[in-house]
Amino acid sequence: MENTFEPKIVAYVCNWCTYAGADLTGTSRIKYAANVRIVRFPCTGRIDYNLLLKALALGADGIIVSGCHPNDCHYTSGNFHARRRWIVFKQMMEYMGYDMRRVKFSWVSAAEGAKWADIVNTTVREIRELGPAQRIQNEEFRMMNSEG
Amino acid sequence: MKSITHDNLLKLLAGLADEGKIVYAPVRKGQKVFFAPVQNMQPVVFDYIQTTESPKLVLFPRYEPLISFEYQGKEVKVDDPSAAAPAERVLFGSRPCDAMALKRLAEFFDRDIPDALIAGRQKALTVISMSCIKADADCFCTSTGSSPGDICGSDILLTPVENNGYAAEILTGKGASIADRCSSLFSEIPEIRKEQYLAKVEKAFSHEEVRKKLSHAFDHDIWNGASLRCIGCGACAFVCPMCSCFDIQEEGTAKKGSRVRCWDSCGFSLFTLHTSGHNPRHNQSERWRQRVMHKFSYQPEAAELTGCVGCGRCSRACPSDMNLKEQLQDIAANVETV
Amino acid sequence: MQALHQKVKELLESGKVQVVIGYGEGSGGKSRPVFIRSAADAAKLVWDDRCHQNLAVYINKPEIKKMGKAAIVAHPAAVRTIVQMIAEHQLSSGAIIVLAVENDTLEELTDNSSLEVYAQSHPVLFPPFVVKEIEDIAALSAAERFEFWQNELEKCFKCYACRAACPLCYCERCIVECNQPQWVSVPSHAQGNFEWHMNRAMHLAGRCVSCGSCTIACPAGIPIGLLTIEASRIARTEFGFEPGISCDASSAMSSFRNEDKETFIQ
Amino acid sequence: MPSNNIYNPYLMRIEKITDEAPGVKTFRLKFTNDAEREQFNFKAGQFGEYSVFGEGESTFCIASSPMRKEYVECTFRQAGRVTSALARREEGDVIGFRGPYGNIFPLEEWKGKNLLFIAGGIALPPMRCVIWNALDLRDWFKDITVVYGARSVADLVYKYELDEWGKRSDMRLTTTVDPGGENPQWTGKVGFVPKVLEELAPASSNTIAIVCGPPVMIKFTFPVLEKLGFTPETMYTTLENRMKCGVGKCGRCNVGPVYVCKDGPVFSYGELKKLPAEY
Amino acid sequence: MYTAKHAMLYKHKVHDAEAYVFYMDIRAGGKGYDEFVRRAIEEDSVNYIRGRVSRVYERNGKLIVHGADTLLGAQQVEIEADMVVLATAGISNPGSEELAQKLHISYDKYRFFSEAHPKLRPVETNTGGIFLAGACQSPKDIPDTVSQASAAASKVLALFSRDELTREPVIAVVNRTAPPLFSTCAGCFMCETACPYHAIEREEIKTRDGKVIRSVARVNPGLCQGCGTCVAFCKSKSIDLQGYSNEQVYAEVLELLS
Repeated sequence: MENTFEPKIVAYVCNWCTYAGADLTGTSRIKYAANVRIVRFPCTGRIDYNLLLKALALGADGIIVSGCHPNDCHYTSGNFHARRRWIVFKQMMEYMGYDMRRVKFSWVSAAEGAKWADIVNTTVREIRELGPAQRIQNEEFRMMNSEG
Repeated sequence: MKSITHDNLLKLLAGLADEGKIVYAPVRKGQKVFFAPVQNMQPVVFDYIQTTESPKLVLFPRYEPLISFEYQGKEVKVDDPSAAAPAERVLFGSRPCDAMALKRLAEFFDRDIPDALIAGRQKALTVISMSCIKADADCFCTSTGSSPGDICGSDILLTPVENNGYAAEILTGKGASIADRCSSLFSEIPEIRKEQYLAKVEKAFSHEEVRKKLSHAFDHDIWNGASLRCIGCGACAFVCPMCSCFDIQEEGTAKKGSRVRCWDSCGFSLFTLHTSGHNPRHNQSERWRQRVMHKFSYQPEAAELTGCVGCGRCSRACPSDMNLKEQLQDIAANVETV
Repeated sequence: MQALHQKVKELLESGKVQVVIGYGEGSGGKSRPVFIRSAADAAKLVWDDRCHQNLAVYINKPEIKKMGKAAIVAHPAAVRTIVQMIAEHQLSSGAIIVLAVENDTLEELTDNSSLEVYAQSHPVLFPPFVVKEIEDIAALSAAERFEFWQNELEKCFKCYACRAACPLCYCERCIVECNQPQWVSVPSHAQGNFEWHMNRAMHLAGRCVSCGSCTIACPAGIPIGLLTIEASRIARTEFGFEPGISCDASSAMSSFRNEDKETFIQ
Repeated sequence: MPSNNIYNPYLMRIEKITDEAPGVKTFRLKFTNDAEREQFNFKAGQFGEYSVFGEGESTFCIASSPMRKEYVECTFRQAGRVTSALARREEGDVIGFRGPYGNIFPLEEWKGKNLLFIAGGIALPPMRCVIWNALDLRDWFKDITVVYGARSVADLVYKYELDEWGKRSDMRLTTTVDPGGENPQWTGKVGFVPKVLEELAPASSNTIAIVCGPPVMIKFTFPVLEKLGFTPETMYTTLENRMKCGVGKCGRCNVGPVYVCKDGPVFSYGELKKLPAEY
Repeated sequence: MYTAKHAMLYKHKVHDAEAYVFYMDIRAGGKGYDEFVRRAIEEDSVNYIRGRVSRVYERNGKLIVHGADTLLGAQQVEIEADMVVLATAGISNPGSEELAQKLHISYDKYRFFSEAHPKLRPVETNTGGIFLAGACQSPKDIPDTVSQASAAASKVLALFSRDELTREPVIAVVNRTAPPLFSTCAGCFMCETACPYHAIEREEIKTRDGKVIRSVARVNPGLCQGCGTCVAFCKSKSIDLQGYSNEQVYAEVLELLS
């Protein structure tokens, strides 16, 4: 059967590395899946884990979070702080049973246009296989309000 | 007088669920007992003194949409959920105090400007209560106008008697319609004195007396002492069958969503905070006083509606052992009568 | 207990403190927090295995601060909490006299270094059932864990007793009260509850001293303490960070090491 | 309401937006449904719940006169989530409105008396409704005096109406700004409202004083009025407690036995004195 | 370069001595530098041998340097030397890492301090108000050091010559709310340690009579570079980044997914 599921993927990227890298992907005419909606931040350090939660709640099937390689941060250490946050966030989400294959973290520098395309394409392919996200369905809430 | 055996009671409930009614019954979740909709009666429990969460959620759910909306260009389309007829619900296993609380809660929402959502649910609700044969130290229903076998608010009141059976009092038309439809499950027994089976709950104070004393106790020292250990969580209000404070919030995306009513508590510091930064009830002692005064003085003064039925849930739920019964006894004993 | 009464009597009589935050006899065989203000009431204090609540939650309560200098009866977890509060600038050093109690021992701790020494030498031990719960959850598959937490959190009606009972949840305006934007959905539905508990865990990562007060406080009986315990476990294993043993301001989440593990990052 | 669901708002179209002062706007709202407009009635002192769908509801009084039935006006200062969202609306947008709620200024009872209005800052809007109402029923009353103060000249709201009121011969208007808030063109007084009031010393006999303003202004104004001979029963104010439902259910505005939204917001000083000071 | 200088000085002092320099590449970039090396070779007869040294050992009180001359077809060379000087690379000061962390400036993997931009901002660091000059940034000779120092000094003077500082508008701000709270900041100062630029300061909120009510964070707008790490870190959401505010970013996500 043909797989017609087109996942909605949100990418939270930093301005200096990955956003520039994604730009390079375009100027290098490398094609990649059109499922990604990019949100630009000054730095990965700015990316609040709540934005990841909200994106999942609002219907994203996958998330890519990407920034500068360690030591390359435009702001010295924003990505190191971000990395700590991701480590805890990822493991906490897994502890609560969430399928973290849907959330990709990566370092893509301004020179890695091809890597960006690759990450997007792999993510889209993997999430297409996983199918739509297991949303924490309020309808499934089997108590009082399940009746609507 | 009618009676029903345990097995037949389960059959009765299962039958109601099969009819398409939503049957709420006490079920165990972890260590605690909650009311939840049940399809089959297997998980229903009977050996509890009081459920953790009160059955107020059948009238006044934890959250419910008040309206839903969708932007269509510059226009907005609003849908009113009260237009749909509420589902028929049966509440089983509420205690007499709970049944009274539901009745008072419905009255509260109905006064002055009636709340159609709550009234609609009240109309479609049948309450099958269970008298208390056990009570604990936190129970004080007899001090607030209820009692372990009180009939107020119930459509059918069951009292456990010998031989795994229940004496059934059919109290209202709604109760009678169920009893009539399932008459084969009931049997006739001679009148019994149900008091002999009921738990004994000593009267701890008189709510009339407390009400009188509270009317001039606003500035009394008693509030400062008692509220010191209150940490300002909302546990008491959220388990209370009569606490009716709520918040209105928006849910959804930028284009479509709903306006939702959710439970709230007067014990939260931000409950009364003005945008200007002014907070009429700035300290926890003021908020604790508000909770007690509201239930035992303000509401009785304004609407002859005592805001407490003595179920004792708040005392059981409180993480820092604020004991409402003790506080009221304290008021009855230590606040001077003018 | 006698030593505790004696100590408290001394402290109040000498005027060194004006109030002692401790445990007293509560209703129905429970213990409850009490605030002893006169030496004559010192005997009202109790200390036994019913005394679980983390009393550090009262230290900064305005009504209690107004009473003057305080001493506090603290079990090992509460001592750690106090150390962590000092590290997070919620308490200045020497502002409170800590009466550290464990089993039959009583120590008076007044300065940062003695608090640190005590905290480091008195680990917080989980009761066996908590250890078992932790192990049980670890043994579950991802899907089972999802089911487990969905079932548990469905009981949550967002009374925020967990927040109120936690001495390290001291923000005057919690993230749930922030509505521009509304980070945490207010209704207590699955999404709202998930967001709230996730936020609580993330906020306490590397800060939770595992006192268990939140679990005790939860009226719905959700083992919510497991979430913050897990968050702190992650901080411990990943960053080697143990909260509540150093009064110096540093935290697992606001610091970093170059060699933090990043195997999951592409 | 459009249905018997008390939380279901009327849909109102923003017909006109007026910038009053920094962060302060006035909306003129029109019912999108003619039948609803026909049957809509309110009285001076009442308020409504104005809502931006997706952002929430906010409480302000109805600032227009009940005698002008074709529209409803409200004035608000941008402060929280809802007022910020309202401020972003444009003319032609649709917002929600629930109301009218609350009690009223007893204008009928005040027939034949002098009226003294004292307002501070953003508290003129609740007063504007009753001032216009009184001016529309001008022959009911004797002297009408308005004392209005704001922090600075820029913060005065309804500037165009203040001019109009100042020119009218059948009322007396005194405007004042706090010291330091004046500008070279300012012709009004300089000083805090209670002090200006003391200087004006309006006669208290057969006069009703209606005070509206920030809590601190009210706190200092009532004693001045008492000194001038006003009795608690002749002094009125409107309370502005935090509200959500507007219909006496949600519990926020509960002060003693009253719900400000349902039993208020208009209270005489005499009534207020009987309530616990939790407003 | 410095090897040429050492060899030349040596030849000037000890006229009849021989100086050998084993090299692979001569790095003598800069005005007159190549001429300087040529002078050492040609005028002062320093023997430059292109090739690596394979062995140094002692024999009869002399140091025998065994190497190859790759320009002569990898011919084996053996030199009896009285002294062998190892011309090592310039490395950073051992304390530079600690200093950089203290100053919250970035540094490279060799612990040399990084400039904000190699071409456009060569003497500035990413941290406002901290400038670089000399070998802390990379090994440097005197003219480069002097010119960089002059540049740094003029940057500082340019900074001081203005009454007001011009900044990018993207900076973090700690909220201020109505009294009695004044700010929702809880004063945990975790942002202080997280900030790469030391831009978080403590501000005491005082009553009119000078009593401190509470201590809250404040962002120094002159130092903040707008990375937003503090924003994501703040538990009570009391800091926001102008231009990338919580509300703006959330609205963006909301719009993307609705």
